Amino acid sequence: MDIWEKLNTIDRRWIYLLMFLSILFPTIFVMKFPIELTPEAEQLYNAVEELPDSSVVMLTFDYYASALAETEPMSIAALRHMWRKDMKIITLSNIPLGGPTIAERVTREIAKEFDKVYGVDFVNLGYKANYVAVMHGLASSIESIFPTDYTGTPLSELPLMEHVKSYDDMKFIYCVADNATVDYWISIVNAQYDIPVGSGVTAVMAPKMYSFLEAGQLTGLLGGMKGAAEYEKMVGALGTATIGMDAQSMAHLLIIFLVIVGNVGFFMNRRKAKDAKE
Amino acid sequence: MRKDIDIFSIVKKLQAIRTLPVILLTITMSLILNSQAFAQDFGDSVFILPRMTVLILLLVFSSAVLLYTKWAKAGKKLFIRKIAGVDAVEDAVGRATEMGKPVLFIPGIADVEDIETIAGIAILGRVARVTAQYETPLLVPVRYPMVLAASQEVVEGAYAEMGKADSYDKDTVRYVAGEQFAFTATVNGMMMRERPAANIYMGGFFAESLLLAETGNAAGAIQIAGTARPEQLPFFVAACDFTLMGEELYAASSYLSKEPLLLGGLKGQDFVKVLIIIAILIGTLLVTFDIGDWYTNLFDVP
Amino acid sequence: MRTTIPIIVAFLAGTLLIVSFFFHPETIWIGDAKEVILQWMTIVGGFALVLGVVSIVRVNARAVQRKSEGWFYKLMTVISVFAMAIPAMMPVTKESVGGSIFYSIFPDSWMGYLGTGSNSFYDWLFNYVDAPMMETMFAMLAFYIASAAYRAFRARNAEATLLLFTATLVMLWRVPMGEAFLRLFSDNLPGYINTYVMGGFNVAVQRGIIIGAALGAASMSLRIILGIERTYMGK
Amino acid sequence: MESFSFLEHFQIWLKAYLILSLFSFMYKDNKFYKLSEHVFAGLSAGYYVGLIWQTVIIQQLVNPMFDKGEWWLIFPGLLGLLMFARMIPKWSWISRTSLAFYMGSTAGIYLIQTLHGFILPQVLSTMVSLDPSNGFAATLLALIIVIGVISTLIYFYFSKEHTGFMGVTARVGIWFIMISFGAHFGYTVMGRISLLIGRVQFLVYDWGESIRQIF
Repeated sequence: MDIWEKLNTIDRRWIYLLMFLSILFPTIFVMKFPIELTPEAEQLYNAVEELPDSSVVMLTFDYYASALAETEPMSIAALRHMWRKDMKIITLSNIPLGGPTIAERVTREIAKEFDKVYGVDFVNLGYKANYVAVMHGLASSIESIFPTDYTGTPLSELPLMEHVKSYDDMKFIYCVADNATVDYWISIVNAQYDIPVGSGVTAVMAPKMYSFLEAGQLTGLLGGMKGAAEYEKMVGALGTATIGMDAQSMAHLLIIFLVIVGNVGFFMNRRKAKDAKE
Repeated sequence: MRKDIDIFSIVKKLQAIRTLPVILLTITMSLILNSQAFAQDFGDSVFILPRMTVLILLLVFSSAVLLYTKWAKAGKKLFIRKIAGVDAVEDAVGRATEMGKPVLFIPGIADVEDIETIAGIAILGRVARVTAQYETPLLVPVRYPMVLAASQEVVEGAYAEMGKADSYDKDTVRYVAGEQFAFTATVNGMMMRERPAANIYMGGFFAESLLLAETGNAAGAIQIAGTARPEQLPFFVAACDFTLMGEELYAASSYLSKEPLLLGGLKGQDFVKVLIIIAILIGTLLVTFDIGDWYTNLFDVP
Repeated sequence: MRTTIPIIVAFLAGTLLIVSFFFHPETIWIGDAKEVILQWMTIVGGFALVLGVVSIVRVNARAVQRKSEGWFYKLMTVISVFAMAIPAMMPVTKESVGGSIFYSIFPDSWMGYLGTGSNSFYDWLFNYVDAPMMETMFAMLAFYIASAAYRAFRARNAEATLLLFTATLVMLWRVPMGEAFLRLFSDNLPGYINTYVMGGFNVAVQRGIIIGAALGAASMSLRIILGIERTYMGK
Repeated sequence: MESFSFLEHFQIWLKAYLILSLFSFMYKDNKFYKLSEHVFAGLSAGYYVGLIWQTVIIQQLVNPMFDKGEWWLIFPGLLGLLMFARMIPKWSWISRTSLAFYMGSTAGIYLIQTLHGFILPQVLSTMVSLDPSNGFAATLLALIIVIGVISTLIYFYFSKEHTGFMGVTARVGIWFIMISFGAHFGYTVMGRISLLIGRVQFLVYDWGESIRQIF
């Protein structure tokens, strides 16, 4: 067996090891490459930027703990951007596992930076099962779906909720998601209740989102860690997404290298098989 | 051939008691007419008029499906082209039988609220018939209790239909964890330990698609996947032997059953597809010559 | 009887939801039907969970009883189910269902640790045992995607070559280092990839699949409502 | 960095153990993986029990019924209870009614959602202007979209064999599909790797810090 044949049947565990090393290395030795902006990220940034100061927006935490690396930096950057414009933020989650807890932790952390007060500047509605029902229900009355906030305080005791009763009182829905709930925000809430929806999604979902973006059903899009890094750059507050981009570069190069090696091996073998036939 | 009970045959039976539909109709009508809003102001305040397009589309679509179904019932032959991945399902089960190894079937990891899951469960019914016939062990891990209930019905029904009710194991379909990755971890373990010869994934899949398919590949199983989620298709295509893409998933259960009644739905779908293509072409032409506002407005439904 | 009633139920539920779409919820009751049915679905689905738990406990407990291979692990599963579920189901305050009886037996200091709120035992298990495992399983995809790419991206024929070529191009474009590399060929290349590949080819195909799959789903739904497709009833 | 408390050390080490035990599966199936896997399965099933109990049974059924007097919720409650008939083989057919309710409702929601939420807007946005006066770039993009959508749809046309004109169009369709899948795969690589970066960052920064403090 020559080297090319060996390469073709290489034990996949070697690939796993290479992958691990290619990420470990840049995590220990940080480099920093420049980050370029994409128009769809700018569109989202501008949509938020163009809203009047102190308008009410909804920020969803529709993601599981498993996608934190991509989505959490988006939420953090979005919170910083919105509070810099002194907006009132309502958060909720359509994901039972993690979503509401993450919302609680992240909003309170960032609120400290901006001296924002719970109940006045932001409210965390938490989670309620059956997101289709939740999305329809919020159109008529928030209180009917969420009688209390995440911690159990009745909405009537929260000053912010006094003049926020339904979608009509909100200007924008900023949906950070790692799953199909964002499709429903678009196909139900945007389609039936006519409120702009912008979203930050994991990289795997982004390509599908482009078709909603083109159709004007979606206002702006962040795709994966790169999207998060772009938003961090626009907001001007660097976070873990920006740091992660180095490791990202290394890993992409590794995969491209693997694809090239795989193909060279494939052609060498095929040529050899042809030679043998003749 | 199964007994034909659908909503039409039920209605037909009910007609024997002719009064019943009349009563139902009267009650409904009087309820609607008595509602104040209706009496005061018929029209836009009650009925959402701009949604008329959806109603038209719904009627066209339903009539196409029903018409083809009627023809199919009447014995008209309906041609459906071969779908490679679907044929592979039967082959894969056959291979597992020869090797004396189990077949692993996952009806997606979405709940029954997702229509893809129902498509997956329908395919499971066809697969279970084959495994029942050859007494090939079948493993069906599911992630939601509702899917558990429905899948159990399907598999039990299939075994009963093949006259193998005795060899049906109640734990063929089993609930495995609630969480996506806990489910994946368990199924991955299952693949490495029980070594199924064929892995069939049909339904709604998310990020675990590649985790499952790569592990299955490492374990050396034949793999056939089907999902309507465009975002997961590339991974199944890369790691599985056959992949049913999008619509093919929905077509598969009709195709596998070869029942004319179900094929009618498929034909109706194709008919509407042609209408859609024509609608797009007309729309593009009108928009290009800048005279299409009235036309595009029809499609812009609130 | 055994199929007739379910078919009528499915038909009524489905039709009601369709009809309700066309009516204003504010002015006529039928427009509101959607929300009622959705709430009902949630409740019915909630009960079904018991079936799931029974299934998981039965499968594992049977293995433990028989002391079959790996019974210890199965036992751990059963213990984990209860460790997570039981404290979570206990009443959180004296006002909640059964709370007055519960806290007359057990000390009030347990309140914070029970239920599903933050600081509860349930929450801790989730945050420090469940969540890290989720994240880790998800992260394993990075390894698997690399090995899948290595195996699948071979220029076997025209289609495979297209797949491999676009994938490589997009991978380069998505990281700063690769983007700089692409600019060596043309300053506009990254923009072209974004516009034509992502916004053109990708959008077109996604759209085609979305429309096609939507038709498939619609036809499946119609068949269910009409009782033509009823495999889920074991028929 | 401030020093960790005992609990924090414990949590970090527990996390690190779980990460490594799951990763070890990639080398080979082993005891550590098996243990984590089984605990994981149990916990997540238990998680749902707690969640559904609190957010559905208590909040949406029991409380409204007893506190607000919404007695009609007894109907979905009964429908839910019917599910349990499954546990008695002789009566298990009764549970089909609940299943049918669930399936029928799902179908009703989907029929409208697919027609209204997916098909109409997607068809609408495919009607793009091919007028060359919009500039070369815009026209090219519009052409790609129109041809791509139609050829993909034709690829999924089942009523005719893929021969002749149909064959050519379906072939164009599959090329489009492959380009799109490639793009998608390439794009997703980034997401998957960022998750691993998150884990490695934890191992290097948090666990590393904990090790440094202890030793």
